[in-house]
Amino acid sequence: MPRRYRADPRSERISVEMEGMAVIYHRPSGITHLLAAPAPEILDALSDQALDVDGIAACLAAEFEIAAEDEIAAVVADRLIELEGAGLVARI
Amino acid sequence: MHSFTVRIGPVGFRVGSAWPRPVAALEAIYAGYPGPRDGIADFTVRLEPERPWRRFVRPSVAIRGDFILPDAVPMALRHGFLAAEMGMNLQMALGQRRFLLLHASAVERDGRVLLMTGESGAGKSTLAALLGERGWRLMGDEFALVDPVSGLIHAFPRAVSLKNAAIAMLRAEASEDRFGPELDGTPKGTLRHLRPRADAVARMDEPAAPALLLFPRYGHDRAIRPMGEAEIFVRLTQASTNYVALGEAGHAALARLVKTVPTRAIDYPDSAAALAIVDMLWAEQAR
Amino acid sequence: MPLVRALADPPGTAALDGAGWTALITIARAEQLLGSLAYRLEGRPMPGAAAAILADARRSAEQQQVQALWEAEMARRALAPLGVPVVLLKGTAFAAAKLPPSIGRSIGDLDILVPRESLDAVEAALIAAGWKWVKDDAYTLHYYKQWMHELPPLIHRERDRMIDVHHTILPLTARPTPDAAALIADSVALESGLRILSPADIIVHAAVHLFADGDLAGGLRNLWDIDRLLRSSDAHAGFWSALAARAERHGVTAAVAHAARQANALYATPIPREWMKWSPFDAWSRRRLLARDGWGRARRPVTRLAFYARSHWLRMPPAMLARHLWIKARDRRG
Amino acid sequence: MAHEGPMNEEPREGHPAAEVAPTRRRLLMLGAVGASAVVTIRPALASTAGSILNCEIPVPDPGHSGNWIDADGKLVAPNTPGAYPPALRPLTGEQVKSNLRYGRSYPGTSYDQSRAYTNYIRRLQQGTSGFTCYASLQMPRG
Repeated sequence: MPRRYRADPRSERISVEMEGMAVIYHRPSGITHLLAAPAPEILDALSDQALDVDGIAACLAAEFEIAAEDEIAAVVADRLIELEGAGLVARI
Repeated sequence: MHSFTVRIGPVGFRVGSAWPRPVAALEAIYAGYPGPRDGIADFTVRLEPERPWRRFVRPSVAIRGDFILPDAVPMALRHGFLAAEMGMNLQMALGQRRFLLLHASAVERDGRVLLMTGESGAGKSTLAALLGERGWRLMGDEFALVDPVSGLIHAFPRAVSLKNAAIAMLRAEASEDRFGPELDGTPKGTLRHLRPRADAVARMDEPAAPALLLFPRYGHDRAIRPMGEAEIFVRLTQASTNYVALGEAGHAALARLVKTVPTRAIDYPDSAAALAIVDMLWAEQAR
Repeated sequence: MPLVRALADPPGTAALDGAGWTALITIARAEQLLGSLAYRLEGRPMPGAAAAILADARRSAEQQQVQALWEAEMARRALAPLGVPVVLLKGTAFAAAKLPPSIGRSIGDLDILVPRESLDAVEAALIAAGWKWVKDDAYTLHYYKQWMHELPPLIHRERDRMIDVHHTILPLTARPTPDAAALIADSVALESGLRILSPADIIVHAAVHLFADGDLAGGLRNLWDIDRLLRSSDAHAGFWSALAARAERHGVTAAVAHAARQANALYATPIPREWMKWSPFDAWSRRRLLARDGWGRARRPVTRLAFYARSHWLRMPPAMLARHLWIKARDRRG
Repeated sequence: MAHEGPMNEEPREGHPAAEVAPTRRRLLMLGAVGASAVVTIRPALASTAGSILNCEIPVPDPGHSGNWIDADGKLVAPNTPGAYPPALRPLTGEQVKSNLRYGRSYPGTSYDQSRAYTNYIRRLQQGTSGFTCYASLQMPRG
């Protein structure tokens, strides 16, 4: 069973867009993060359901209208490490 | 304990001193200021001998109070007034929770506020003091207080701390009775404090909306640059001593400021050039 | 002392003038009790300036609790794979379980209790998750590992927050030796999976922390915790005898009894008649607890020094104390 | 510094040119493996006891990088007898604290030189580079 991740519900984040980035206030931590794509999209995907890396990649592929899911998965794995370190996503 | 109380904008202070001299200096420079609202000070500062016997023997002033830096160097008694000023700054930097506190100067005209922020030496304080003598209302040379609910800037018109060359510059503009004593050999060189004009003190309870934000830089050729929102946001979080402590309210207040207030970085070779740039940008944004 | 009076008797604050309020606020800040006081006085008639300051203090305490609970959650995530019980202590425990002392309470570092045998694994997991030693010199590390009831403090490199990892609640060198296994065995799980001590052990720990370990600096806050805990437990039948039994089991009967008496004396905490056996030490420690004037200054230097010396004496046998102070002094000289 | 992130790689013409070709632009951003996509805002002035490990204090501050530091921590002209040249790299809060508490010298400096640097730092004021780091050394009381 591949490792799955989960983010807090959208209502736990206040997001303001600046220069194409999301300035996010994360309510449970009281910490502000600046997120560049595709980190905000990953958070949104994980707010609805727990997903593994491939599941996230599939979500992003649909959203960004791009096909190469393998490449996306590599990027997603990278981003998940950062998001997990920031406490914005957690393993379940 | 010799005691002094004052209200500066929305903030009441109580300063206690083991010696009479710093209190006398505070009373002189803050002549005409009101006392704390309801007689209740938001913050307490204490000027004490570092050790009991140092009250008389080579007296040195330790800055204590509600919020302290435990290892700070005590100051010479002749700089006791400066110690009081630093103590009040420290309470604001470490303890202020009602307003988003920006390390910025603020001046107002026609009900709109010009904010200038930047590191020490950028000139924000001197420029604000000069503008304060030339038709603008000085709201503060050190801290700008952003109301998280209304987004308005509240005045915090402390005595302006003038350094070195800025002293002569302002002596040409303001009458001698508004100046404090000359303090030489301080960590920042020679200092003199200037009481803001009487109208700035009388109107200190009038907040106003921010209309222009500048990041000045002294000592470079004249230049005006736009800045991206994310960069402004991050730089302001670093210019604020309490952004994180205010939580969601701080985030909302800062995001609103960044989204609504036109912002420029400006470089200037001398204050005349800076004032010209301010005039130009102010006229532009007022259109 | 105005702070103790205001906490014990909120309506009495109606008599305060401006200077009285200023002194009360300064003392409460110095004792880290401004947030607690702010909630205690919430809704009472008071001057506008006082109301504004106390409203700030409530917001500030709320934000501190968000940060403290987040730190606990991050520790939980880091330690979850180990499958060991992680027991929250002190302020974070109160906040996580929404116990009465948490209302307005300031919270500093995160304190957790784990089984002694999993200490190495916990340390490794925290370091892997971004915590690092605050001080990493050999003597400090050795001293803590050998003698203390906790790991040397760790700090998270991104969030700048400290964690103290305990394996019992008193130094190993101290004379009483609480039953650490029982503390963990009887702890209570919260929804998150983190745990808190049993109701009696929470009070035992607070009392031990105040009278058997520390030098009573900041003791008014600890005593306020104890007051809030005792009041909320007082109604349960058999609570006092259970507390007495628990204190005896951990070998800290005197400290727990002293804490209850002192809470009664300062905050009018209801305690059973048979617990009111005053000792000469009570008056002396009360002097220490109340050593703060209206400017926020610590008073009574001799009493404070005596309690500082006592705290070291309680923690270490004399020869070891001498060695410890010697090494610290040598260190200081560089 | 906290904001060495993706924002520095973006062109800054006030508004991003995202409207032109959103998909292509986003695809490019998506492909940036290795570049950081999460930047966390740190407090300018930390409020907790241990908030000192990562912050740095330049000695002296960049506005006075030519000056030397005398034994009292005052800034003096270069080559002043008894004074020390600037620190080669900024000191960390942790090093400063360890010097303040235990007298431990800074890496590669003598005891007296370390003392001079610390005296400089103890004189820092609001608005000077490094002040907020130094201010973060404050301990909670009580």
